[in-house]
Amino acid sequence: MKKINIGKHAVVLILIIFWIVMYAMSSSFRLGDNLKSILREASMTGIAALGMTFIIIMGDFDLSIGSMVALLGIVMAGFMNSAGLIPSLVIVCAIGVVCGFINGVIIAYFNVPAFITTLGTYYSFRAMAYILNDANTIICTNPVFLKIGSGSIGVIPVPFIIFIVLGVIGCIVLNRTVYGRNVRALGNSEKACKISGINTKKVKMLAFMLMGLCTAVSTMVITARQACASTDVATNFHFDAITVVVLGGTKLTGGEGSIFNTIIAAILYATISNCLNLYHVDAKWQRICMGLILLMAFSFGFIQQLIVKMRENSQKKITQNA
Amino acid sequence: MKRLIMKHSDNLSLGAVIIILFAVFSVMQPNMMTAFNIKNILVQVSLTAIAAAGMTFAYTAGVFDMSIGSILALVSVVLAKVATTSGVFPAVVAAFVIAVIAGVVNGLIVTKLKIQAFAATLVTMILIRGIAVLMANGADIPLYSMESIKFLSSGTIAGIPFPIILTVFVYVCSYIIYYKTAFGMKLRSVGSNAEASKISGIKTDRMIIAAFTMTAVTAVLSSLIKTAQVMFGKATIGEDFALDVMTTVILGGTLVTGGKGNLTGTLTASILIAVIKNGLNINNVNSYYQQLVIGMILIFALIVNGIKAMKNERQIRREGEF
Amino acid sequence: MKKVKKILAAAIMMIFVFQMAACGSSGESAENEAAQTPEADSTEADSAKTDSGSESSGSSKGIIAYSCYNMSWEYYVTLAKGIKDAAEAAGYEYVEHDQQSDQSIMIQGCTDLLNQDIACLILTPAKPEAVATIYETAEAKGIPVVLTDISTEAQGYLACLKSDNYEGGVLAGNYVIDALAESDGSHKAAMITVDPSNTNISRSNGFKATVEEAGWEVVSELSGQSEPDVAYSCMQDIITAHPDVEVVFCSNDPMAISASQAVSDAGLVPGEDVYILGYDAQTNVFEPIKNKTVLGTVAQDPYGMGSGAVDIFMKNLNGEAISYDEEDTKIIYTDQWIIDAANAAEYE
Amino acid sequence: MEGYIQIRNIFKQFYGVYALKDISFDVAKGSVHAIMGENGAGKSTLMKILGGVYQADGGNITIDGKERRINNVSDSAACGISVIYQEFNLIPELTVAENIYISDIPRKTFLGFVEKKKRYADAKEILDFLEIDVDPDAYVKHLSVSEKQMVEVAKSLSQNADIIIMDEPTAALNEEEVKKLEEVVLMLRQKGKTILYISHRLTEVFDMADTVTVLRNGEYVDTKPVSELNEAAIIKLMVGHEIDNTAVIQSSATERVLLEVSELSLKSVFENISFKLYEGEILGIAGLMGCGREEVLAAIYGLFQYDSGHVLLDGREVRFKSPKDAIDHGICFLTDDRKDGGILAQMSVEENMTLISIRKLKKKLGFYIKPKSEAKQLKQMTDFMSIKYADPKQKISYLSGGNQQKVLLGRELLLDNKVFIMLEPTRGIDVGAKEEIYGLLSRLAKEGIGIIAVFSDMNELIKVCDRAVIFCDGRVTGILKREEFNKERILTFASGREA
Repeated sequence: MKKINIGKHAVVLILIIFWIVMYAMSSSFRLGDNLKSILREASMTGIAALGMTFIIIMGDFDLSIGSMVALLGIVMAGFMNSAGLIPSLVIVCAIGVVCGFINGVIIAYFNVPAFITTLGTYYSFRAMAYILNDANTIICTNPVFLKIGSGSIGVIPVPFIIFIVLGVIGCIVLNRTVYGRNVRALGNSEKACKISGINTKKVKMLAFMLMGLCTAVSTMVITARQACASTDVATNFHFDAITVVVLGGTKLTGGEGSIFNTIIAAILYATISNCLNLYHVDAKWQRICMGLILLMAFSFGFIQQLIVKMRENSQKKITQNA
Repeated sequence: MKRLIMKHSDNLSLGAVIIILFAVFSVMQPNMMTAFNIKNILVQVSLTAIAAAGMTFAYTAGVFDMSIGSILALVSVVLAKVATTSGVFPAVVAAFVIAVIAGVVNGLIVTKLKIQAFAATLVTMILIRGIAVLMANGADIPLYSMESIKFLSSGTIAGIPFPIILTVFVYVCSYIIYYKTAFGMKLRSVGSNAEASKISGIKTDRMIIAAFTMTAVTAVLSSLIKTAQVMFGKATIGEDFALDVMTTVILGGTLVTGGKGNLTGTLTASILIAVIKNGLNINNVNSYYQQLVIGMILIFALIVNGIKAMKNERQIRREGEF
Repeated sequence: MKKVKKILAAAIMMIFVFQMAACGSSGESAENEAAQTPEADSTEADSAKTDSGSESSGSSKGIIAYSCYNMSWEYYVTLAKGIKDAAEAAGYEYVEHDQQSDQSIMIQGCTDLLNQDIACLILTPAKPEAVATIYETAEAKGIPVVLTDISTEAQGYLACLKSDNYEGGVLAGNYVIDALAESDGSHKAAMITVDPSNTNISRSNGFKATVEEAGWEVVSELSGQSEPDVAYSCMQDIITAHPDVEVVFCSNDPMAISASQAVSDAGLVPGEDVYILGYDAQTNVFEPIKNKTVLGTVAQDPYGMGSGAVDIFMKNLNGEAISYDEEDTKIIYTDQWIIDAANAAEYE
Repeated sequence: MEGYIQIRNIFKQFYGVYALKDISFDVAKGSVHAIMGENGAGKSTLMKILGGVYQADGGNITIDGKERRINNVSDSAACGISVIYQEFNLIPELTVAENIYISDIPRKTFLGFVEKKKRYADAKEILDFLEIDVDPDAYVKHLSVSEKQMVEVAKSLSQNADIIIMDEPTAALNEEEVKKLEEVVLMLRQKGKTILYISHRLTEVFDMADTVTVLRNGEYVDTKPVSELNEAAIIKLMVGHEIDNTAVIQSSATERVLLEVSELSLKSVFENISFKLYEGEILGIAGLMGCGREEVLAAIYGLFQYDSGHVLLDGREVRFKSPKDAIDHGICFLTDDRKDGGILAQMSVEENMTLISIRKLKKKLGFYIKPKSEAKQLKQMTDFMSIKYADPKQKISYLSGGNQQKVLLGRELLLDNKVFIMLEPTRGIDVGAKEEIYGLLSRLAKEGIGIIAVFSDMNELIKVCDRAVIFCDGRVTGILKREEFNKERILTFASGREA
C-alpha cells in the first residue's frame, strides 16, 4: 500500500530533489526572473494539461489541441482588433468549446478511437487557421491583454495564477462532482457505467468540450505571451501536454489520475527544459531528452505493476512457508 | 456476381469517387488527362501506397505506427551518408537494417513495456527524428554522382517506371502473405481476439513485433523512392507521412479496431488521395486547402468506419455478449 | 497522504515566492542601469562574467549568445560559425540556441539566455512578430540585441544585418531576363515558394515584379514548404499544368536542386527546356550549377552577417557610432550576388 | 496407485485470495475423470493451470512419470494436453476451418503457405465425424452458440492430444448435442485418451465418468470411482452437507402483480417472452448458457431495445429507452460480470458504493458533493449488509469477492427500487457469503421488492426462488411453482423438451 502511494506522488519528490540540486548548482537558475519564466512556461502547457488529464483518465487522447491553439489564436486576435478585448475572449472560449464538441461527437457518437479522430482534426484545424488568415501573423497590441501573458501580480506571474485557479476548479470538478465521478468511472469500466445508467457518450463528449475550453484559455496565455497570433504556433503542443499529464502519474489506460500531480508535473517539465537551456544543451539532444522523458513517464505504470507483482509474489512465498 | 459486388462495395465506391474526381479535375485543367500526368500520379501513389500496405498489416494486428515519418527521414539521411562513403548497395542494406531495428523496438515497447501502440510510436517518432537530425547535423546530404540510385525513382522496366512496378510487387506479396500464409492468418486472429489467440497457442507478442517490422520495412521502400527522387538526404522530410498513410489505410476500409484489413481498399484509397493532391496542385490550389481536404477525408472515413464498427457490435450483441 | 500533498504543495509555492521576492529587487536595479548610457551595458557585460559562475569560464569577457531560426539548415550553420569565430576572436564565450522554427521555443530559449546576464543576444527570429517580450526582457536587463537575416517591425534592437530579399528577387529576375533575352521561349515563369515566411514572400515578390515588368508571365506559385520532397512534386505538377514553363524560381537551394531532379525525371533537360534558379548558394548547389542543371543562385553572405553582428556589438560597447543603411529601421544590408556556371568555381 | 497424471499440492491465489489450496490427486490413463464442485470451487482454475493459461504458485504436475513445468499454452500442448474452455476461444473474424487449425495449420513446407484444400478437407472430416452441420468456410462470428461450442470440441480433437480437458462443454448444448458429445467422449476413451471432464450435470457424470474428484472452495475433498457413488453422495461431497430441496427462505410473495412482461421479442435473440413478477416475490430464471435469459432482462432494463411486446410496471405500460430511465422507475440491475461490468477497480469502496445514488445526493452550490453525505450512505449500507473493508478510501479491488458483491448490491439498494434484476448474484463468492446473500434476498422480498434472479446453479435456484421461469433458445419453455420444483423437470424444460 505504502509503496504505491510513494509511486503516486513520485513526481512531487522528483521535482523537489531536481529543484534542490539545480538550486545548488546553477547560479542562473536561482534568479527570480528565471523562476518566473519557469512558472510562465509551466502554465502554458499546464492549463491545457488540466483538460488533457480528464481525457486521459477516460483512456483517450486529444492530439488536436496544438492546431486548436493556432485556429483559436487567429480568431481571437482577429476579433480583438475589431470587437475589443472581452468579447474576443468570450468568443474564443465559445469556439474552443465548439472545436471540442466536434471531436467529442465523432468520438463518442460514432465511437471512433480518439487518437485517430483528433489526428484528423489536428490537420483540419490548422489548415482552417491558415485559410482564415492566409498564413499571415496578427500582432496583438492591447496592453491589458498582453498582461495575461507577461504581467505579474506581486511576484507571481499572471499565467500561473490563472493556471492555479483553473487547477483548483479542475480538482473540485474531478473529485467532488457527479460529472467528475462519472469521468473516472468511465475510465474504469464503460460497461459498468452503462449499466449504472450513466450516459457515457455524453460524459465523453463533455470531456472533449472541457478540453476545448482549457485549450482556449491556454491560447489566450500563449498568444498574449508572444504578442501575436500565427498559424504555425504550438506544433508540438499536444506532445507536451500529454507528457505532462503522464508525468503526473495519470495512467495511460485511464481510470486513475490527479490534477494536483498534473500541476506539479507541469512545473517539473518546464524546469527540465529550462535547465536544458541553462546548460546550452544542443537542440538536437534536447529533442531526444524529451523523448526519453516521455518514454520513462509512459513506462511508469508498468514499473509500478512490476513492484506490486514482486510484492505479491513475496507474500505468496511467505504464506506458503507458513 | 451480385455477391461479388456486395463483397467489394467499399472498393468499388472508392473507385467510382476516383473516376468522378478525375473527370472533374480534367475539366478544370485539361492537362490532367495527359499520359505524362497519369504516370506522375501513379508514381506519387507509390510513395504512400507501399508504406500503407505495411500499415494495413499493423492495423490488422490491432496496432499502428506513428513513427514511419521519422523512419522515412532517418533512412534518407543514412542512405545518403552511407551511399556517398561506401556505395549504393551497402547503403540500401543499412536502410533495411535500420527499418528492422526500428520496427522491433516499436514492437518491444508495445508488447514488453505494455504501452499502447499510439503512445509508444509517439515516443519513437520523436526519438528517431531526433537521431536523424543528429546524424544530418544541419546539412542536406546530396546524392548526385549516384545515378544508380536514380533508378529507384525514375528508372523504367519495359517503359514502366520502377516505383510503379515496386508497388505492384509489394501488393502482390502482401496479398499472398495476408490471405495465403499461416502468418497472415495468425496476424488476423491476434487483431481480432488477442486473448483467445494466446490461449490457442499463438505467440501474440511476436505477431505484433512482426507487424511493426513490416510497417517499418515498407516505409523504407517508400523512403528509397523519395530519396532517389530528390537526390537528398534530409532529416526534416516526411513530417505528415504518417497521417497520409493512416488516412489511406482507414479510408481503404480497414477496421481501426483490428482483425480485418482491406489491402485492395488501401491501394484504391492511396490512388484517390494522390488524385486529389495532384488535381489541387495542378489547379494551383494552396497547400493549406490540401491539408484541410485530407483531414476532412480522414474524418469522413472515420465516421463511416465507426458506423461499420457499430453494426458489427450489434451483430455480436445479438449473440448475447451485450 | 492528502496532508502530505498539501504540505508539499505549500512548501514548493513558498520557496518559489520567496525566491522571486528576493530577486525582484535585483531586476529593478537592472532596469535602472538599462536607462543609462552604453557604458552601463559594458559594466553589465563585465559583471556578467563574475555573476554567471557555472556558465562562463573565468577567462572570457562574457557570453555572446546566438538564438538561431533553425540549426538544421546549412545557411544558419554558416551564419552561426561567423558569429562564433568573431566572438571568440573578441575574447567572448559563444553559446547558441536552436529555435527549431518554433516561436514558443524562440521566446522560452531567449528568455532563458537573457536570464543568464549574457553580454549580447544575437537573434534570427523564427517569428519576427513574436519578439516583443524578448525585447522587453532584454531592455530590462540592459542586454543589447542584434538581429541577423530577419528584421522585425518592433523596435528594441541595436541593428539588423540582413540581405535585401526583395532586391535578391529583383537580382534573380534581371539575371533571368538577361540570360534568356534572346531565347525564343514561352517567357513563362513559375515559383516554388515557402510560406508563411516574409523573407521568402519578399523574394518571390521581387522576382515576380521584375519579370512581369519585362513582359513575362508568372503562371504558377506553389509552396514547397522549404522541403525538397514537396518541391519535387510541386515541380512535377507545374510541368504537367504548364509544359511550356521556361523558368522556375525557388526560394532556396534544396528546393531548386530537387526541382531540377523533377525536371529531368519528367524527361526534360534542366538548363535547356527549363531553367531553375535557387537562393542562398549552399555548398551542395555548386555542382548542379557547374553541370548546368541549375541555372544559378542568389548568393548571400551568412558568414559576413554573423561576424558583422559581433562587430556591431563591439562598436556599441566602445561607444562608436553605427552607420545604418536605413536609419529608421536600423537595417544594415549585406551584399548579394548571382552565382552561375561562370563564377561558380571561385566562390565554391 | 501410480496415476498417469499426478497432481500434487497445487496452490493458486488471486489478489491474496486462495483459488486453490493444496490440491493433490491422480488420474488414471484412458479414463474419463470427472471434476465436480460448486461454482467457484476452483475446477476451472485447476484446468487453466493444466492448460498453461495460469501458472500454479506452488506444487507440481507429473504426466506419464515425467514431472512437467507448464508455464504457457505451448508447454501444455507439448504435454499432449488440449483444453475446451468454459468461455469460447474462437476468433470471430476467421472461418471455422481456420479456427480449428489455428495452432497447427496444415501447410506446405515452402514459405509456410497454408494448404487451404487440405485444411478444408480435414476440418470437414472432423465436423462430419461430430455430425455437426457447419460449413468449414463459414465465419465463426455468424455461428450460433451451440455451433460454436461444437467447433471448440472439433478444435481440440484436431490437435489429437492424449489428454483432453472439457470445462462444462455441455453448458450450451441441448439434449441431442449432449448425447452426441457423450458418444464422442466414450469413443475417445476407447482410443485410450484420458479425459478430464467438468460438468454440473450429474446425469452426464454417471453416464460417462469412471472416477469423480470433488473440490470445494478451492480445496480437495475426495476422489472416488463412480460405482461407489450416487447423486446424493456427490452433492453431499460438493456442498459439504445434505441439500434439502425445501426452501431456506419463507416466501413473502403477494398477489399484487408488480411487473408484467408479455410477448417480448427481439429478432434472432428471443421471442414471445411472457411472465409476471409479484410483489415480494423472488422469481428465478433458469436456462442453459445462450438461451437468451440475460438478453431478455437486459432488454427490459433498457440496456438495448426489444422489437415488440409490452412491459407493464404496476399495470402501467413502460418502455425504457436507457438504464437511467429504468432506474428512475425503480428498477435496478446487478450484472453477472463483476470484474468488467460491476466494480470500478481503481476507485475506492465509497465511490463504488455511491456511483448511482450520488446523483440524488443534495449538493452545495448545486454541484459540490459533501464528503459527509457520501460517507453516510456508505455507513448505512455497511451496517445493513455488514461489509468488511479496511477504510472507505481503500480500492475495491482489494476486497474479497463476497464484499465486492455486497458493495454492488448496496449501490443499487441506495436507490428506492421496486424491482431488482440480478444475474448470478452469488457467482464466484464463498459459501458463507452466499448464505448472507440469500438472507439479504429474503429480507428485500419481505420489504415488498420483486426480485428476478438468474441462477445457473440448480440447487441455488431451488433453494431461493418462489417460482422459476425456464428459458430455452430464446423461448419460455416452462414456469414452475416452488412445490413443482425438481431438477430433472427444470433440466428437461431447459433443454427444450416440453414435459
